[in-house]
Amino acid sequence: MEFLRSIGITEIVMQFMLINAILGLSMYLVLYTGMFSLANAGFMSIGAYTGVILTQNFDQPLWVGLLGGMAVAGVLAVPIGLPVLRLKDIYLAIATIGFGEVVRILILNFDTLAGSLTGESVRLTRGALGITGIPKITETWHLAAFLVVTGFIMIRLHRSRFGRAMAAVRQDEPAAANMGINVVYTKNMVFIMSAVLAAAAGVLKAHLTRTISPGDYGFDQAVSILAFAVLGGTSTWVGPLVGGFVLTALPEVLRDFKQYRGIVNGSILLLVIVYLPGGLVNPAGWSQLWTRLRGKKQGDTLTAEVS
Amino acid sequence: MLELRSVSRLFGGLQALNQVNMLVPAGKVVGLIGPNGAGKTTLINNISGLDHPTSGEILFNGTPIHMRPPHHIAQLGIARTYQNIRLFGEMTALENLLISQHGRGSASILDALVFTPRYLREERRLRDTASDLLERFHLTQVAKLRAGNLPYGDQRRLEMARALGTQPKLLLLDEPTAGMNPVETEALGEQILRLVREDGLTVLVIEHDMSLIHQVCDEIYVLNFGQIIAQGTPDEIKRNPQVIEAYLGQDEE
Amino acid sequence: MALLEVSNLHTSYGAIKALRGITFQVERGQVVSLIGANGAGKSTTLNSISGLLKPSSGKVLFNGRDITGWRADRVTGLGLVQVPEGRLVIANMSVEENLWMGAYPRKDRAGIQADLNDIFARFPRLAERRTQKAGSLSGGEQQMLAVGRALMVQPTLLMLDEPSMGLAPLLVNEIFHIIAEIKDRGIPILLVEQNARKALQIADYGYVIERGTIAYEGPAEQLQQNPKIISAYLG
Amino acid sequence: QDDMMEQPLVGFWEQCPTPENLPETVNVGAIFGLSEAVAVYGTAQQNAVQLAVDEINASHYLGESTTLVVMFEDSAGNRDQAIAAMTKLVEEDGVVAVLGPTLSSEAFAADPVAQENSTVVMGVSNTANGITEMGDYVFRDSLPEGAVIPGTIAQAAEILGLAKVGLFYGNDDDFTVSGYEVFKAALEENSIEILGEETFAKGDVDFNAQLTNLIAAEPDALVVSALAAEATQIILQARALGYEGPIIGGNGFNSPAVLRDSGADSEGLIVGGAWNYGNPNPSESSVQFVEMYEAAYEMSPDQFAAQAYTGAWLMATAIRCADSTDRTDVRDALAGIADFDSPLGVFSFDEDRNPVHDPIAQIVVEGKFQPLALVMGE
Amino acid sequence: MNITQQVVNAIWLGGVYSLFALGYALVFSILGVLNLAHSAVFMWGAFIGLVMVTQFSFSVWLAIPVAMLGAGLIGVLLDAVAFAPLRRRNAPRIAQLISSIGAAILLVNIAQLIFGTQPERFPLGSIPTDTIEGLPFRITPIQIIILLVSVALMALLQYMVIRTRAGQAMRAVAFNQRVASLLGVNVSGIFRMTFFLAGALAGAAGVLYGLAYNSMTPFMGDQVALKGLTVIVLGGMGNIQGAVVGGFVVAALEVFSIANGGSNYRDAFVFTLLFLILLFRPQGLVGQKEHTRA
Ligand SMILES: Nc1ncnc2c1ncn2[C@@H]1O[C@H](COP(=O)(O)OP(=O)(O)OP(=O)(O)O)[C@@H](O)[C@H]1O
Ligand SMILES: Nc1ncnc2c1ncn2[C@@H]1O[C@H](COP(=O)(O)OP(=O)(O)OP(=O)(O)O)[C@@H](O)[C@H]1O
Ligand SMILES: [Mg+2]
Ligand SMILES: [Mg+2]
Repeated sequence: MEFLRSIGITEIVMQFMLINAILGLSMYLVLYTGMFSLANAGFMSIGAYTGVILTQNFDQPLWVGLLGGMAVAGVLAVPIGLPVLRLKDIYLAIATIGFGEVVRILILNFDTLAGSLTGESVRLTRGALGITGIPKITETWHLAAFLVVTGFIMIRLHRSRFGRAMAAVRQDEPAAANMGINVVYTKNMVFIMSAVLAAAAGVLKAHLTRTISPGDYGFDQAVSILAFAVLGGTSTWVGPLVGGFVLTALPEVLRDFKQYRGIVNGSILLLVIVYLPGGLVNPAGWSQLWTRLRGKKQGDTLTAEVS
Repeated sequence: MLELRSVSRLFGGLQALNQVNMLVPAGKVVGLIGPNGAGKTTLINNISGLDHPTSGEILFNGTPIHMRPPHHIAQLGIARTYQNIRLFGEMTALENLLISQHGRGSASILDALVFTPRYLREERRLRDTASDLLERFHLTQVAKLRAGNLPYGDQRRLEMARALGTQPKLLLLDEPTAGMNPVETEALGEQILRLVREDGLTVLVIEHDMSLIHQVCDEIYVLNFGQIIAQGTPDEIKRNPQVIEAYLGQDEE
Repeated sequence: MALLEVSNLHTSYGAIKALRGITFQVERGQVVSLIGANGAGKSTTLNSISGLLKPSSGKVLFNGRDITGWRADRVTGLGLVQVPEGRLVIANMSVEENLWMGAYPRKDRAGIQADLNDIFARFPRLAERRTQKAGSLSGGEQQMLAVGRALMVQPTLLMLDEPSMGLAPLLVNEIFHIIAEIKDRGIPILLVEQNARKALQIADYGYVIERGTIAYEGPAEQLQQNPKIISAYLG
Repeated sequence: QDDMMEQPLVGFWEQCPTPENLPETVNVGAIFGLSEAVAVYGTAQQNAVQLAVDEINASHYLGESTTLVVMFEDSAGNRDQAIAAMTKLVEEDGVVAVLGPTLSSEAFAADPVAQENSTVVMGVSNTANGITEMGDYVFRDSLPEGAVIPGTIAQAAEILGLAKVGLFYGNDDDFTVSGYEVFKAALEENSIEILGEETFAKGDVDFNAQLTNLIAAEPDALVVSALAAEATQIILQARALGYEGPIIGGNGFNSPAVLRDSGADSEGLIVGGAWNYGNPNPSESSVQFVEMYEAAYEMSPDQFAAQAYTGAWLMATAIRCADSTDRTDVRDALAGIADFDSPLGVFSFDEDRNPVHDPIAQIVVEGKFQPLALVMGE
Repeated sequence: MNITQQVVNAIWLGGVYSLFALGYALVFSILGVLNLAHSAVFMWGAFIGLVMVTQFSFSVWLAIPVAMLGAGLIGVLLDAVAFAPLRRRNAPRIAQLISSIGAAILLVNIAQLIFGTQPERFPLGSIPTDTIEGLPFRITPIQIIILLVSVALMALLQYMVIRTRAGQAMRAVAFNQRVASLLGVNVSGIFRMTFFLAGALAGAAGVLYGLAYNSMTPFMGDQVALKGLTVIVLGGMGNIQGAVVGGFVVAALEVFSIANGGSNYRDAFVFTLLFLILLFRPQGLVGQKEHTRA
């Protein structure tokens, strides 16, 4: 603990690390099923706003806010997922970014919009200013407990029929369908689970940072969540967890670099991904790196196979 | 068992299947041959639900299946292999076989979460079936290896085993011996015949290797430009001048 | 000196040793056939020569020149051309564009055009589909295109990896006709085939690969008579 | 050496004697956005604070042997980082007080950390409503838009006889939205008709479509709430579209860069702000600040710099008057500062720890800022 | 409402969007990877142009090719540092996306160290800014120049990719690097060339953009990154005409949603359209369906 604090990892940083680990896992679920969805930031904002409105405007306890945020995101994931998950790769990524942007703009204009519909002055999302003065009621143990439960679910998922179906869908959708797997159902279920996790992270985080505004959940946040998962590695669920930890801690640990912080941060990101393309948690990657470092030659493919 | 009634499939302007009528009786091996691009793979895609006919009907044991999604069709008991191997390459051979039994299971995520007896029983059953299949297809040695790294021959066998994992009644094989030498081809033929004899399967097989066709088929359909141009026993087909002209060519041997 | 001399070639995929000392040669004007079971290492051999894979040891001499470990495009530039296994035509280019692409190392437009017409004459099926995207061709049509494309280079040595795979009998015959014709033009061929009988019929010399090494070799007629080879590969 | 540096003009010499009980170094934190897009403001703030600190130390403002050290932390315009930086400064580094953070949205997240630790935090650029309501340790020296804009509008309405205007603002940024709300209220107050409202988004560079709409309604003036980067573009593009009337802007337009970059097109620009580089009759301390800033950084200071510079002096003064590094003593001393001579003018805190000083309303005439009141006389 | 002027606004804005999207689309089409550092190269192009004008007293018109060259070289460097090593290792494409983020962070922070954070501009008078007289709408010479340049660059690029040998090689590499190398294509060389071209396009876009809006900071790329992405998807990924069509469609939609009083929902309109287009025509407006078969 003492050591962690001395390198800049205070309790609040640790709390952010835990939250970003949850976000990393929400990304992991979709990536593991072969869906390059960047909707998580959008669902995070839906969760955050729902949760905060429940705790602030309706005086509910945090756990009600949490469940409420998760439920709303989960329900909204259905009409979004059904049309959008037919898309693949970059198309899916962009469509989901589009979803995030539309959510952002709707939250931004919610009060005006609701005001003009109801004819009364509405003050719920409070536009660009966002909601401030949210009490800080999320505690470290909430986050840790949530993460432990999530981790357990991940482990069980991988040993279940559904988890195997997820992997099959990632590798070959038509072949999976011919095995009797309902591809549409699998993808949408995972999308919902991912949305629910992202929303939970949103609620918990909102009650940590005391203020939320639509700008927090834009393109940058979506890309960061992706980076947690990919830098950590998506071959096991531990990767995104570690990725979330590392990418959150890094800028804080590097504070002493002052104006060179960004350069060091960028270089580290670049070096890690270039030398460990499979992410930080990927034994095969480390052993390859080790052989390379020892200068052992092997029958390397000269030109990559891309198909 | 399987009946196709004037099935047609149009790709833009291209008539890939044109009024195809076909009957695959239970317990038989039916062969489907024809020049490259005749529409054979398209036909199998339509039966297995990856693609849907523009018009016409496909009946399986009397039930129309041509508009059903592929996983329904799989659960009804139709399994297939692919012209280009499509294993789940990043998974082990064993996992491939576990997945193949997906439609046969019913345990939900919740069952898995709290280890219900149903989940435990089902997992045990899946694993037992998988090891049976591994044994039958001589894959026990490689059960724990990544499917994508297996030698080609093992992959072909694994794909067949995986198709059987869905516990089908009808098996569709798309060029199962592509890339095999004659000796390996004959062994595969034996295996197909065993499936029919011992497991009571019905098989529809696409092949270009006429020796296999002769070895296993009870009846053959010949497709050309999306149309059935001939139908009959292997010997009839071998002598059919239209088939020789369009497909077989003059045997030079 | 042989046109292609391969000596003691070793290649591995990570920990898997696919080639454990392959030695063989191709003489000018000859068709040499490599046969072997699935996974024996035939494709790996071709890929290690053409530069798609980097051998860990051994030597490849082409025309007396050491080309071991060269990049694939430089090897192709020497006229040592490989038609890869599988249907690797460029999906989003038309048939005609694929053929033009085959002539990439060449600069003589007129000559290219002439060869193009020649190939369309030989494969009327391709001519019919000259503007269709190659990706929507059937398997066999794609294989035809791949062979046609390789001919566009005017190769000094052609390496074919299972050119008859997935082709209808009529076309298998056609492919072997083409191979014979290419041979008649004096272009040597290194032929990898599962259709071992046909391959040995057309070849001058043959090698049998088993688990990454050469198990047998000899003039093609001789191999065709060898009872071991008959029972293992010819059926 | 006897001839110490010239005594700075900024300061509070009379009220508090030279402190005696301060340790050798007094640590103060500063959280500014020093990377990412917010760095445009944050680096100016850092420059200005450093300038003030150098002066403070050279003049032994905190006593012969006491050095003021400012620990700068980057928040990158990011809330999480602002919270982390505040926690580090307040809980780990044990600073006496904190300046910043740059953005109001960061302040809402990070200031409670200081409040909980009974540590003074002073915003030097936070203009949103409700900042100081977060607690009695939260101060700011930046005038909220509400203190600047109504005066500007009232004066402009009178001089120009405004009857109808077009309103243009960024709708996804707390600063520009606050400005918009205040503008709108002030316009209504002065019974000026709003012909049309248009919005843009952060990072937009092209405003032609919105401006075309607004100009088509033939307003007497364009009223714009934007940050500096957009402000310049809006001026240039409005002029290119043939609009020749006055443009009225808030704090965002109040920057030397806007005037420099829009050149002749800025003619007729009316700006309300807390401080202006081009102020034709500035206070002595303001002149000195500009001179020193230009000498040190080879560029002209803007309002962000002036407020940050003043903030550093205010903080030093509070420490000097408290003669203690006890955080509560410093808070009390800070709250007691009144009639402080600063580049912003004569400065006091009100009971809510908000700044009190005269805002400026100016108009660009012949490429120079002139007091609006002066032009009114003509 | 002034319709003529709004049409002119839309065309002009479309030119700007297309110009930025061209290089983006080019790299995507060859690499199949989003190069999120493209906007950083764009920013460097603008600053190189600026330095040429302010430090070396180049004329603006000479600064453009120099900036193209400089940004092109940065593109090549980017490939060498962030992309080539991953290609060699057969890394998943998503890893390349992340490495491009790392590269973007680096490029922006280095620029911040060198150029500072205050907005920079081309000196007054280095470009003609007066509106052209005698037209029923208002437009400046620089606007016309940018439009012409983007259309010309698009035509040139399109010609190159479809007609020239190098262009064919690029398409072959885009399809499958192994096959391309067997056809005699120097794959690494093609990648370098592609990155050079894309960089040069970004450089041209950067300078022209800098001239048009005359305000440059190390963060100017952020403003166009997401927009550029929208544009290339709308038009059709990895498709040169797509970038141009997409640019004009996005611009038109933006301008006309504003013209009709919807400036609050402008981006919502754009993204909703994007959404619908993706659902019904995933290949984009101009793109062709992938012809790969089961
Ligand atoms: N998705 C598609 N879009 C357009 N055309 C298609 C599509 N799928 C198949 N085709 C065309 O339909 C025809 C039949 O193709 P199919 O794959 O069924 O042939 P096949 O009989 O299996 O041939 P092979 O023996 O070579 O595998 C071909 O000409 C092919 O080009
Ligand atoms: N990319 C790869 N990664 C790992 N192992 C591989 C890879 N490619 C081939 N192998 C292994 O190397 C060995 C030789 O394979 P190769 O493809 O050369 O065989 P082949 O003789 O061409 O067989 P086929 O008739 O199936 O084409 C096989 O055991 C195969 O499993
Ligand atoms: Mg087929
Ligand atoms: Mg092979």
